[in-house]
Amino acid sequence: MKKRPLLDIRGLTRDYVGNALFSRPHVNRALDDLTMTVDAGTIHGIVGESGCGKSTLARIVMGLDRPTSGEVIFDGDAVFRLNDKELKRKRRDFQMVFQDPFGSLNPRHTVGRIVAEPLHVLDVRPGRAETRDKVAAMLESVGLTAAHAERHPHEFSGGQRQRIAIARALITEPKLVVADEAVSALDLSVQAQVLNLLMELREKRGVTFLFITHNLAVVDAVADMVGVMYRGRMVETGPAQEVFASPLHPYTQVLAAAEPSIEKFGRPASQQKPIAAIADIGVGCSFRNRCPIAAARCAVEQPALRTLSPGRQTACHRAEDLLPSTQPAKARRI
Amino acid sequence: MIVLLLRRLSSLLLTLLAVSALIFIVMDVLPGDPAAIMLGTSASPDTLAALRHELGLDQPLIIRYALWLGGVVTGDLGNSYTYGVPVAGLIAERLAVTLPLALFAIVLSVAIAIPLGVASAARRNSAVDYAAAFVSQLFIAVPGFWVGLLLVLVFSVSLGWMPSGGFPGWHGGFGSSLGALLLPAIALALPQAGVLTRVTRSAVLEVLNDDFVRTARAKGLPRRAALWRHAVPNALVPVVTILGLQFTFLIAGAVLVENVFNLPGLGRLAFQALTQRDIIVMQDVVLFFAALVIIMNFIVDLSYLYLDPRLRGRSR
Amino acid sequence: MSAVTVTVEKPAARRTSLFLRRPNLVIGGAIIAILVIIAFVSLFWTPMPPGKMQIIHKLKPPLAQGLLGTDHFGRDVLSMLMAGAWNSLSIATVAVAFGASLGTLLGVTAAARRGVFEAVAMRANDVIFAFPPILSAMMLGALLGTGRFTAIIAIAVFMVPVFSRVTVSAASQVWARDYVLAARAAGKGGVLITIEHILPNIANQIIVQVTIQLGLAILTEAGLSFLGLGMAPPAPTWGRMLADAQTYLGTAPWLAILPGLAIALTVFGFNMLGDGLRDLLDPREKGRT
Amino acid sequence: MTGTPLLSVENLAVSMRLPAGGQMQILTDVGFALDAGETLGVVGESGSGKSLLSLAIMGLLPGAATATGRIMFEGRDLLALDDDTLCSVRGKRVGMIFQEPMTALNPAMTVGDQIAEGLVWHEGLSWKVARAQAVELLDQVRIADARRRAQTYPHEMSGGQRQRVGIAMALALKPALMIADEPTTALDVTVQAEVLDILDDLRREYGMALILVSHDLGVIARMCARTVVMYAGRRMEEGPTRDVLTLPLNPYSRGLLRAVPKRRTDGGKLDTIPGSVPGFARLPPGCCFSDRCPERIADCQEAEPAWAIPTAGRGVRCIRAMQEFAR
Repeated sequence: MKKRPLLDIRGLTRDYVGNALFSRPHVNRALDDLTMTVDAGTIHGIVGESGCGKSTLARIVMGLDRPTSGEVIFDGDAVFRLNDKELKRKRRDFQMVFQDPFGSLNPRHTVGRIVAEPLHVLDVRPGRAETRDKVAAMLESVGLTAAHAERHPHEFSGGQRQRIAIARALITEPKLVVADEAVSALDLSVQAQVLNLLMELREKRGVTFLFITHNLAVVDAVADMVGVMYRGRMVETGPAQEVFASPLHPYTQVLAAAEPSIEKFGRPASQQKPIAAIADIGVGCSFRNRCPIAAARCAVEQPALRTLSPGRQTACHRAEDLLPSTQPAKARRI
Repeated sequence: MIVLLLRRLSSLLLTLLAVSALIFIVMDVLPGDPAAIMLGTSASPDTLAALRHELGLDQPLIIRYALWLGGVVTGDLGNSYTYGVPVAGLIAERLAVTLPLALFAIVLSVAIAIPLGVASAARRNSAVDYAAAFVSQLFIAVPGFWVGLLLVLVFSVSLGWMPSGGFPGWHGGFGSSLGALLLPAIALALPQAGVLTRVTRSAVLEVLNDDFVRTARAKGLPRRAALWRHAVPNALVPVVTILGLQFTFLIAGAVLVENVFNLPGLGRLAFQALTQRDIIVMQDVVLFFAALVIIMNFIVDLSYLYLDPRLRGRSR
Repeated sequence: MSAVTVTVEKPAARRTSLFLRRPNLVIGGAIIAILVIIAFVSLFWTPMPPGKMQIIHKLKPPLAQGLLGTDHFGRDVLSMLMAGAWNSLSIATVAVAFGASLGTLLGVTAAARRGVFEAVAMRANDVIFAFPPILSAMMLGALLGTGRFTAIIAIAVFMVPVFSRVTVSAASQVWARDYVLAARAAGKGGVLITIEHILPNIANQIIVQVTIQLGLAILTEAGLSFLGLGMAPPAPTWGRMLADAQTYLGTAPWLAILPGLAIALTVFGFNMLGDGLRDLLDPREKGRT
Repeated sequence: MTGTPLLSVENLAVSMRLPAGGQMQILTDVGFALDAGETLGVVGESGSGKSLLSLAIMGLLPGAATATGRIMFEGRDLLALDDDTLCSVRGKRVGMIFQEPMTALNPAMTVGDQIAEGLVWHEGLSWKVARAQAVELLDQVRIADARRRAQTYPHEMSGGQRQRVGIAMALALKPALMIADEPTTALDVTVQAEVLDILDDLRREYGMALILVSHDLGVIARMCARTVVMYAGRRMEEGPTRDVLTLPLNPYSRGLLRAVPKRRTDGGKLDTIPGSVPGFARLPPGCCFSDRCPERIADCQEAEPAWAIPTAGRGVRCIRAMQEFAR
C-alpha cells in the first residue's frame, strides 16, 4: 500500500469578500476546490503566476489563514479540526520560510533569539544553555557560525538572512517546510547557494519542502514533483522533469515558452493570445481566452483534474492532443 | 461613490449623537440648581419647585435629553438661564465673531505655511530650508494667546495703531471690524502655520522621492514643473488631514484669543456660561463646537475623494 | 545598491561632531535638562517664597527688586517662574503618561484584534477628539472644580485619541510584516506578539510622539491656567502669571514677556528633543514630522 | 562601428557623497558605444551599479552623486550640459522606462494626461490634440479600449498594462534612444513576454536604439544584439550577446552563466559563485572579482586589470582571459 502522504489537501477553497468602499462587495475566489498531496522527503514545487493563489495556499497549509471549505490533513491530523492547544503542539512539525529577506527577520532581535523563536511551540521548552547550543548547531548547518547569534539582521546580506530564516524554520526539526518564494529576492549566484542548501537539507535531514515560486527554471532545477496553478486551481501535476519536458496542459506550455532562457536567442513566436484584461471566471475553463487550443467545450464545461498517465494529472479537455505522438495508442483515451 | 458618502455620513451622525449624549450626561451631573441661580437664593422652595417644573427640570434624564435633542434639531436650543433669551440667538450673534476669526486664521496660516513648506522641501538643506525649519519650530512653541498679548503690547499699547481689543460689530463698517480681527487672527494663525509648514515640508519631501516624480523628470520636465505638476498635488492629502485636525486646536485657541482681545465670540460665551453656571448655554455651545469639528473632519474626508483618485475606485 | 557600510569614527572626533551631527538632540536635551533641574530645585529653594507678598516693592522692573523684578503684589517673579516650572512640567508629564499609556494600549489592542473592537475604539476616538482640552476642561472644571487634577484629566483625555491613532497605524504596519507571521507560525498569540514584536518596533514613533505631546501639554496647561481653569491660586503657574500681567501691560511689560518666554522655551526644547530623537532613532525617517 | 555612433560613453565614473562625509566610488571606467537602431543589454547582479549607469545617461543622478567622463549623444556631451538644455533632450531624444509599474505613474493624474504631457511640454501641442495622440499611443502598446482607458487612473490597471503605459510615455516623442531599466522584472512571465514583444515591435518600427538594463540573462538573450556584463561598478566583458552567453571570456560571466538554475541530470549540486558581492567600501585589491574568482592567480590582486580588446567587437577586463586568448 502506497505510503500515506505527509500532506493531503482535499477540495481547498478560499474566498475573499472584497468590501470595496465604493461598489457592492465582490467575491474573489483565491483557491477553487484545490486537491493535492505531498509525499514525505520530497521537494514538491508549486509554480504559478501572481494571483494564482499559491501564497494563499501557503498561509492555509501553515494554519495562518482558514479556508472557506476543504480539508488540510497533515501527518494524519486534520489541521483545522485541532483545538488551539493541539494545533500549537502540531506546529513543531511544519514551519515556513518567507520571500523578503529584509522583512522576515525582526530588526530589533538578535539572530540567536530569532532562530530560537519556534522553540516556543514545544511543550517542554529547552533551557537557556541547551537553546544556545541548538541555535549554534543550526547556524553551522546552514553555513553560518555560532558567533553570528549575537549579531542583528541588518549586519547580514540578503543571502545570509535567508539562511537565518531557514535555520529558524528547522530549529524544531519539522517534517515539512513551506518555502514561499524563498529565493526570488536573491541574486543569481546567491540563489544557487540557497537552493543547494535546501537540497542538502532534504537529503541529510529528510525534510519535506513545499517549494512555492513563479520561476519555472528554479522549480525545474530543484523539485521532484511539481504542481502548476492558474487562478486558484491546480491545472497540472506530475514529476517535475516530465512535466517540463512534455507539458500536458496548454498553460504549462505557454509558461515554459514565455520564460526567457539563455538557450533561446532572439524572439520566440508568441504562444498565447493577448492576455484578456478582465478575469474570465464563471462557467468553463478560466484559461480559455488565452488558450492556443481552446475548443467549444472549454467555454461550457470546467475541466476537472484527471490522471492522463501514471503520476501525471491535467485539467484540460484537450490534454490528449498534447500527448507526444510517440505515446502508445492505448493510452490516448478520448 | 454614493455608498461611500452615505457610510461616512451615517458615522458622522452617530458620532454627533454620542457627543451630545456625553455632553448632556456630564452637564446633568453638575452641582448647582439652575432655578436657584435664576431666582437667587432667597426664593421660597415652592416657587423654586414651580420654576423647575416649568423648565421641565424635574423630568427623568432621558426625557429631558430627548427634549433638548429635539430642540437642537429644530433650532430651538432653549433659553439661557441667566439672560432668559433663546440660546440660538446668542450663539448666532457670537458666531458672527468667532467664525470669521477662525477662517481668517486658517487663510493666514495656509498662506504662510504652504509656500514656505513647499519651498523648503524643494530646496532641501538650503538656507531657505533651515530658516523655515527654525521659524516653524518657533511658531509651534509660542503660545497663541501670548502672541496676542505681545501684539497688543507692541501695536496698541506702545505704537497705538490698533485698538487693544473689543469688536465694533459688522454693521460698523467692514474695514474696521476686519481690522479688529487682524491681530487676534495673527495670534491664532502663527502656531497653526508652524505645524502646517512642517507637515507640508515632510509630505512634499516624501512625494519627491516617489518614482513618478523621476518619471516626470525623464519626460523632460524641469525640476520646478515636476514639483508643482506632480509632487505637490500628491502631497495635499496629508496636508489637508492636518488642516482638518488643526480645526480642533483652532477653536481651543479662539477661546483664549477672544479672552486676550475681549472679543464677544463663542469662546467667551462658553466661558461666561461656565462662571455663571448657565448650564443650558454651556451645553449648546460645547455641542456646537463639537459639531463644527466633526463636520470639518467630514469635509476633509470628502476632499480626499477629490485629491486621491484611488479612493474613488473604478470610474465608470 | 547594496547597503553601504560606514567605518566608525575616532572617539575624539565623535564627541565634537555629536553637536554638529545632532544639533536638535543636544539643544533640546539641554533646555529640558535645565528646566527639570530648576523645577526640582524650586521644590526646596527659591530666591523668595513664591507666595510672599511685599506690596511696598510691587511692580519693580528686573534687577531693581530681585533678578526678574516683582509683580503687582510684590511677589518675586523669578521664584514664581521656578515654581511655575514645577507645576507645568509635573502636570504635563503626568497627563502625557496617562494619555500615552492608555492611547498606546488602545491602539495596540485595536491593531491586534481587528474588526468590532477596532471600529468601536476608532469611533470613541472621534467622539473624544471633538472635545479640545479647553472645552473639556470647562465642563470638567464646572463638575469637579478647577485645579491640578482637572487640568491633568482634561489634557490626558484629549491625548488618548492622538496616541491611539499613531499607534494603530504604526502597529498595523508591523502586523503586516513577515516576521510577525513567523511568530504566529511559532504558535504565539496576539498578546505575546504585541509585546515581543509590535511594541519594540513602534517604540521610536511613540517616543517621538511623547516629546511632541509634552510640548503641546505645556501649551494647553498654560492656556487653562490663563483662563483660570488650571491650578487654584495662590499656586503660581505661568499661564495665570500671564493673565495677571494683562492688566499691567503698559506699566510692567516684563510681567507679560517673561512667563511667555518660559513657556515658549520649554515647548521649543521638547520639540527639538523630539526632532533629535526621531533622527537618532530612525535615520531613514529624516525630515518626517 | 560605421561613422560616429549615436551614443558613446567614455570612461564614465560616478561617486557618491556619504552621509557621514567622504566619497564612495561606484561606477569606474565604464565605456561603450551604440549605433542608431542597435540594442545593447547591460546585465549585472544587484549592487553592480547598472541602474546608476542609466540614470547617469539621463542626467537624473541623485543629488549626492557626481559623474565624470564623457557621454557623447548626437554630437553633445550630456555631462557638460546644464539642466535646462538636458530637459530639451530628456523625453524628446532619450526616453526612459522604469522598473516598478506600481509607483512609476502619478496616481492622481489620468493615464492619458501623463502620456500627453510630454507632447504638450516639448511640442507645444494643445491638450486636446495631445490627448488624442495619447489614445493612439495606447493603441500602439495594445491596450484594449484605449479611448476609455485614457481617462482612467493608474490604480485601475494591472502591472502589465501600467508598464505599457510607461512605454507609451517614453516613446511619445519618438526619441532616438530608449533606456529601459529592468522594465519587466516586476511582471509575471507571460505578461513579461507580451511587454517585451511590444517594446521590440515599436523599437523596430521607429528605428530606435535600446539600452536594456536587467539582471535576467534570458531577457537579455531575447532582446539585445550586444551585451555588457557589469560587476561592482565595472564593465567586465562586452560583445555580441550570443558570443558572451555561449563563449564567455570573463570568469565572472562564466560563473554567472553556470549559476543559472537548470536541472542537473547527474542530480549533483548547482554551480555557484562562492561568497557574496562585497560592498563598494570593501572591494578586494586589484581585480574587483579576485576574492571570489576560481581562476585567480597572484597577479590578479596586484593591479586592477585594464579593459582590453581581444578581437574587434569584444572587450574583457581580465588578465587571465587575455592570456588564454593569446594562446
